[in-house]
Parts: sequence; C-alpha cells; structure tokens
Amino acid sequence: MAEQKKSLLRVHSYAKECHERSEQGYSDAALAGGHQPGLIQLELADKILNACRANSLWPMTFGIACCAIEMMVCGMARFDISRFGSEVFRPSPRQSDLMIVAGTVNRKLAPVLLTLYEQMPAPRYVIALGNCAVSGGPFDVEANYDVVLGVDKLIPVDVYVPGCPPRPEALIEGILQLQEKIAGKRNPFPQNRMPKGA
Amino acid sequence: MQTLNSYAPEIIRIVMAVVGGAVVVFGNALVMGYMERKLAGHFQRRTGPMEVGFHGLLQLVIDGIKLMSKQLVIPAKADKPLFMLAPIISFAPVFLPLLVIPFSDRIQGFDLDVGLLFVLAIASINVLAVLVAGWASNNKYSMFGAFRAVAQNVAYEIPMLLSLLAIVFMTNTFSLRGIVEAQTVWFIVLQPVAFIIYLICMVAETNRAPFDLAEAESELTAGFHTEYSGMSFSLFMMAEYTNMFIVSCIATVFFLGGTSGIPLPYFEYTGIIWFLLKVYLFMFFLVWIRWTYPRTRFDQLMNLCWKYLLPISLVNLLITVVVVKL
Amino acid sequence: MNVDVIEDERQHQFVLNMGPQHPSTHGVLRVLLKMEGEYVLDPQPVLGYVHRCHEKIGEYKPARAFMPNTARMDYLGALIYNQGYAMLLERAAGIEVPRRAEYIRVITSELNRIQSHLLWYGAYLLDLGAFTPIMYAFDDREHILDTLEDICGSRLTYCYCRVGGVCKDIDDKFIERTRAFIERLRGRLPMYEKLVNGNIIVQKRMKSVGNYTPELCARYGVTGPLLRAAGVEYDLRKAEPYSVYSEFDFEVPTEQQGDAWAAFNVRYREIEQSLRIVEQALDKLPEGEVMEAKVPKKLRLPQGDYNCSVEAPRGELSYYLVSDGSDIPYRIKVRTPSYSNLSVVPEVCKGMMIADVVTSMGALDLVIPEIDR
Amino acid sequence: MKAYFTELFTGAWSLIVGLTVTLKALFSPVVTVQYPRQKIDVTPNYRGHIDLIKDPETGTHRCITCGMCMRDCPSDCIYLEGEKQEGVKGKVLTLYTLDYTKCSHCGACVEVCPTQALDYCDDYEVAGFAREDFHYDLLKRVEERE
Repeated sequence: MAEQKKSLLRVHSYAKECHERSEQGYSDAALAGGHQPGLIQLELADKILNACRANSLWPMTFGIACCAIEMMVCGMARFDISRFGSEVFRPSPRQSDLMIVAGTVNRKLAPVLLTLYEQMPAPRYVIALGNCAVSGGPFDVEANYDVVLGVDKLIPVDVYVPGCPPRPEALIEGILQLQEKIAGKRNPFPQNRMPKGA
Repeated sequence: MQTLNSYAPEIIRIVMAVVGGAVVVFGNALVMGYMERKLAGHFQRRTGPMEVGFHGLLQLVIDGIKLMSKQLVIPAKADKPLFMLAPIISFAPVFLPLLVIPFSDRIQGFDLDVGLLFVLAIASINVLAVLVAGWASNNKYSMFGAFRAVAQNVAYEIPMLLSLLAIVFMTNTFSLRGIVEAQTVWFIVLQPVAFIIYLICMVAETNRAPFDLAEAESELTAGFHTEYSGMSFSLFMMAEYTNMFIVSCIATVFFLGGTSGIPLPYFEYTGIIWFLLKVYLFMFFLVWIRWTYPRTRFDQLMNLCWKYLLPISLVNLLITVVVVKL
Repeated sequence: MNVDVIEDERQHQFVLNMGPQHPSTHGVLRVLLKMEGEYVLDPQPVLGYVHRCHEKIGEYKPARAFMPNTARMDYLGALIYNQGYAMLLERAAGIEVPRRAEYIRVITSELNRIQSHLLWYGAYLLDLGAFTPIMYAFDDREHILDTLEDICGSRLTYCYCRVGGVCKDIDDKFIERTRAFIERLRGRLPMYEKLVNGNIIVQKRMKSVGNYTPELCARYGVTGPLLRAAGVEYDLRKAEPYSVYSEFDFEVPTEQQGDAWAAFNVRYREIEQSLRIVEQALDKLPEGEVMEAKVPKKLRLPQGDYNCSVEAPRGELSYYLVSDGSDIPYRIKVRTPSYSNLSVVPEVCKGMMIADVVTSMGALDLVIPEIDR
Repeated sequence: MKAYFTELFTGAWSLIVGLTVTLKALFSPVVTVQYPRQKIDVTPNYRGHIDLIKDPETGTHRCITCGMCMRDCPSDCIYLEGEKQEGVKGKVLTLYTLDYTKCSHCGACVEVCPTQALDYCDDYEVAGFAREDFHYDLLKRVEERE
C-alpha cells in the first residue's frame, strides 16, 4: 500500500523530456502535428477558418499563481473578454483552443504543462501571461533552483504579455494580438467606432 | 403509377419534415447559444458577445465553424467505436420528437395517438448516449458524470410522467394535438402543482444547472464530455439545446395551451408565433435559473425527487383522478 | 490476513486524481482521492507544483529586497504580508514607525482583507456551481483595487510598505473614494444575502460539511476564520494587538458548528468588521510623516533571531528571521496559514462525497503559492 | 410533517428571492468597459516599467551613472554602463537596458536614485511576439520621447 502511494506521488517528477526541452528548447519534431501544412491547400477556406478560429478562442481554466487572478478578472464584468468570444473557459483541455499560462512554471509542473498542451486539439495557441511565464521573472536569480525560466522553453508561445502581474487590459491586448496573428486582421473591427447601445 | 401518385405528397411531406427538423435543430442551437451567452452577460451586468458581428450575432456561427475545424482527439485507451458513436446516439434521435409536436394548427409532422409516450421514449435515448460517452472515454470523471446522469434521468422521469399523466386523465388522450385542443382554460391554472413539478423535472431531465451534475464543472471538470473535442463536443451541445427545446415544447403544449393566443388577422400559421414565444419563455426560465443558483449535491437531488416530487405528484394525480372521474 | 477483504478492496476502490489542473483546486494543487463510488475514503494533498524557492531567495538578498517576494506568496493578502515583513525588520532593527504610517498600513491592510474575502466569496460560490455571485463580488472588488492602485501603483502584488513606514502618503481623494466604497459595499451586502446566504441550495450544500473541532484545529495548527468557525475566539488583532489595532472597536465573529457554513458566515461577517475598522481609522487618521527619516540605507540586523506574526486573511502568518549580523539574513522562514489549514484535509474530508470535498476545500480558502512558497 | 412543509416553503421562497436579484441585474446597466474603444483612466501613479525622466531644462536625462539602481534591484533586471568623457564632470551614461520580463515593480530603483532620474511609465497594455521585445533600451526611449 505504502509503495503504491509512493509511486502515485512520484508521477510528476521532472520528466526527461521536460529537462531536455528546458535545456535545449523544444525541437521541431516535438511540434509536428500542430503546424504541419495540410495535404490540400485551400486558401479561401483557410482564411475563413482562421477568421473563425481567431474570433472564438476558448481558454482553458489553468491558473497557476498571481496572474491567474488577473486572468479571472478578465472574464469578469468589468473587462469581459466575452466581447471577443473568449469567455468560454473550458475546464477540459480537449475543448479549449488557448492556453493562458498564468504564473510560474516549476520543474514539478513542467510535465503537467506539457501533458496539458498535448491534450489540446490542434490548432492550439499559447499566451504567456506575466513575467514568470515569459522568462522566470523575479525568480530568475542566483538562488533559484526550481523555476523553469520561461514557458517558451517547454512549449511554443504565441504571444507574450509581460508585467507582474499585467493589468487585465494587457491580457486583452495580448488576445487581440493573437487574433491578429491568426487572422491577419486586428480586432475590434471597425477600429474606433463604438457599437450602439454599449 | 397509381401508387406513385399516392405516395408523392407523402414523400414531399417527409422531405419537408426533415428539412424543417434540421432547421429547428440548428436554428434553435444558434438562437439558444446566442441567447444564453447574451443573457448570461446581462444577468452578470456585462455585455456578453459584442465584437463578432453586430452585438455578437455571428458569435455562435463562428464557434460552430471553429469546432468543426478542430482536431478530433480520440484518447489512446478509449473504446474507439463507442467513443465515436456516442455523440451520434445523442444527436440523431433529437429530430424525432419534433415530428409530433404541434407547432401550429397546420404545422405538425404527424399527429400520433401516443404522442406523449413517443416523445418521452425518444427523449430517454439521450441518457444512453451519455452513458456510452462516459464509458467509452476511459476517464474516471466521465464515468462519474455518466453514472450521475443515468441515476438522475431515471429518477426524474417518474415524477415528470406522473405530473403529465394528471393532464392526460383530464383530456383522455395522449395525442399532443388533442391536449392542445382540450384546453379551453390553460392547464397551468387547473394544475399548478403539476406545472411546478414538471418545471423542476424539466431542468433535471435536460441536465441543466442547478441539476447539471452530469457535467458538474467544478467537481468533474467537464463531466461526461471531458474527453470530447471539436465536432463531437458540439454535437453534444446541440443535442442538449434541442432537448431543452423539446421539453419546453411539451411544457407549452401541456400547460400553456400550445398554439392558443390572440389570433393575428390574415395569417393562417399565426399559432407558431405564439407557440415559439411560449417555448422561448421557458428557455429564458432555464437560462435564468442556471445563472442564479448553485449546483445541488447528488444525494440532495435524489432526496428532492423521491421525498418531495414523487409523493406530491402522486397525490396530485390521485386528486385529479378523483375529481375528474367522479 | 483476510484475502477476501483485500480483493474486495481492489474491486471497489480506485484512485481519482484531482488536479493539478482542476477548476476547483484554486490553482495547481493536486489531491489524490481514494474513492469508493462517490465517497472519498482517503484524500491526500500533493504539494509543490508552485514551489518558487521564496525562502531560499530570501537568504541570498539583502533583507529589504525580500519585500516583493512577500507579496507574491499570498497575492490576495499582499499588503498584510508586506506589513508583517516590514514589522519584522522594524522590530529587528529597532525602528519606530510614525503613527500616520501605522494608520495607513491598517487601512490598506483591511481593504486588502476585504478584497481577499470578496474574491473568496465569489470563487467559493463558483465551486458550488453558481456563476453570477462571483461577477458581483468582483465588481465590488474592482473598486478596492482601483482605490489601492491609486496609491500603491499595482492591482494585486503591492509593494507598498517600507521599513519605517509606507512609500507614499494617502491623499484626500483616496479617503473620499474609500468612504464611498464603504457606503457602496454596505448597500450591496443585503443583495448578497438575498442571492446567496439565504438560498436553500447554498445552505444545504454547506451545512454540516466538515467537522472542525477546536481540538483538531489545535492539533494541526489551523488558524484564522476556520478556527473561529470552530468556536475559538482567536484573532491576532485582538489577542496580541500589533500595529494600532488596539485603538479600534471591532468584534471577532465566531460560530460554533465548525462546518463549511460556519466558516462561510465567519468570513462574511468579517467583511463588515473590516469595514468598521477602516471607517474608524479614517476618522482618527493623524497628521504627520509617513516615513521614518532615520532609516539606514543598508539595513544591518543585529545578530539573533526575530519573529513577527500578523493576522492574514487566511489565518496567522508569522515570519521568522535569523540574522548573523550582516545585511543578508541567514535564514528566513515563513509560517503560512494555508499550509496548516490544508493539512486537515485528510482528516476532515474522509468519508465525504466528492462534491463535499470541493465544498470543504473551498471553505479553507486556499492560496496555493502560499502553501508551496 | 410540519418541518417537511416549512422547509419546502421557506426553501422555495428563498429561491424566488434569489431570482428577483438576478432579474434586477438583467435590467440594470452593464458595468463593462468596452476596452479597446473606451479606456479606464489608469491612475498616474500606475507602476509600469521604469523610464528615465526627460529633464525639461537640459532636454536629457538626469542619470549620473552611479549604478545604485543596478545594485539595489532584487531581480537584476537593470544593466547600465558609463564612460569618462572629455570636458564632462563624472561619468556619461552610454547604455541603460531594462529587462522588463524580470521586473517585479517593487520600486527600489526609483526610490534609491539620488537624482530622481527614474520614474514609472504608464504603459499598461504591453504585449508582444517575442520576449526580446521587452528588453528596453531606456536611453533610446528617452531620446525618442518628445
């Protein structure tokens, strides 16, 4: 019984793959699948699909530390990312398109992060929210022995949002930039006209 | 030649019914999805979808297309055939109950003598789909969700049927049109207790909050559809919305007089406007309570059913029988 | 001995892994649940998913440079953590703090406590499956954050206290906004009572879930609202008044049942008490400097060990610092309340349904980075 | 039996009361700020990343290259270099880089500066596609500012 419990507790040790990735960065082979060109190229269809993907980014409920609170605030009444169609925080990675890494990733969490990223169906996007996720932040000091210095060493990151923690506006800006990256067109559209009744 | 002629109008009717059913299912999912997100927004004092199309009108269309274009993940240790089958089992039968629902005096697939039984029978296939989905996913959370859904649906079908039976005793017919026609006074006035019981059972049958134990987000991540992605997930969602539509239709037929309402001049199909209005009133209610109440616990849910709803609906049925038959 | 029993156990029991990514663990806590059906036989929390070497970093830097780290341990009670650490260093270096600075610390700390409780209130109801209260709670919370941002410069992880005072004086605008907020929140509380506290589903979900007896709390070192929910009137602000808390008139809310509902009520009533403290502090606010002038640039702490405890939103927080006479501490140890509070989970949540485990853990008001440090 | 019905009715009543609250919210105005179109007035005290102040008298920064900020920074995010130049008293700043991705907004650098050469800037909506985007060259920023 004790043995069984111990082995259960040891599941997420700093896996070999994570160690390699954080030392050397991720290899292209690790990323294949998500960004492979399709067999048939249909430009118009791609354009439409990309526009759709950009405007319905469903984030995963995956808060790690301080920035998670600002991520929650983003979904709340004041800032309300539902205006851009991304308030549907899905608890299951299978149904989400966007992983907002909101907080510090350490060696114990790194394999979990990888698993979650790989459980998300393609196309998937990652936003590194906050200094810890961008580069290790205030923990990138001599005494640090556990924090992974930047989540981009483990998984490919699309948009970086620095700050400690960033204001919710910065996260919205990050989502808008991600939309621009996906669809090539910046939301909101048209740029500076308020919709009536808002 | 003779036979073909006699069959031709029937074929047209079938085609029309199928097309109509598809329109209702997909249209309802879009309208309901939009309504839910927008209403949720305003219940919480925010705007909801806003930037995608005028006031976010295109949001649901875009979500649908996105879900279709997502990768379909099948977990390595899942039971593949069953895993693929579950969303289809859930989604395919939702067309059938729409056939017997009298949307107006003229719009009805066919008037079945046992319309009510037909609807309830088909509606319970959904729970099979949930069970299959939970089992095939090979995920403990899904499994929990599936078991809860089965227990819940089996339990709540009883008071639901009993409350509706009270009305069947009054009208002496199972035919939905017959029931609509029998209502000189809306049955909500004559049978308020049955109405309230039906209302509660309706929420439980569709697995909506506060009885959404099958997909209890904070306990079981996403419940029975934890492992489903992309299109199969959206099939589940569409089935859920259509089931909501169907139970609301039944409520309208049984308690709010179906198509009755102030007739509009020069319009033969005026009934459908009233009908849909009432249906969406129920849908609004479902959304309203979802964004107001917390979730109940599983044993409390069962308590509510066996200790309160079942005895009260039985008593209600007895009283109805005594009053009607004496 | 009995083979049948063991086989039986294997057939019926299984392990459910809740977390690290799970909506109701408030972060990346992982709980291993040994289950039989819906019932939890043995819950075991697994920690360390946000371990960020805070204490080790503290040993490498001058004592003063640890201040931003304190805010990141518990991001919801950042100002209280700041205050505690500043008080520790002042105690060690023998620095007097101006009275106005003490008052400002109390005002900001209590505002911080209110926002922490409001966030917990919303998040707890979210755990129970209600989506709307969290929106209303966050709406009120935004007002506090705006007010605090005006003087502290950030919304969440403030670094406001300094050794010997606070870094920025408050102005009339701040006082005005705070008073307006007190008015507003008092007007909103009846709405919460109608929507949540009176709701039968909420009461049914929370009542008699968890059993925190005073003995259990003493055994595991549980402090804060949970201890008060068990009937022990212990609040550091009253028990050993630090700062200027002895000058205010407030109550320590307690309940007797020791379940989730009692903890819920204690926290809810604490919001009202904190409002009272802020109001009195604003009335009594003395004039003067906010920063002691004679604070050395390089803070050398005399050799010895120092301790300082404050009442954080989640319980008793205490800092322990060993100094070898240089400006870099030899050792910093932080006793965080959530860690002790979490340790009762295996005992309290035994035999519960899985939904109750969620309720019970929500009542603990966990902040995971504070547990792992 | 009495308890049974009391619970039923009080429970039902509490549920109805709850519904009125949300219904009232449905008809009250929204509190959302339509962010990209409409912005909150962020307080002037907001702590963004640090910036060198442009002195209106001299038209340049006030940094004397003492390196206090670099030494006091808890997370080593500031790096600056200076060199002796002919005809100028003290050192002249030649490089001032800030690795914003490590900053924790503690304000140590701003407070320690003997000439008050540093201040927080108001950029609260920064995001980018690479982490190098946030390695700011403050000297260049102060020159580019009008």
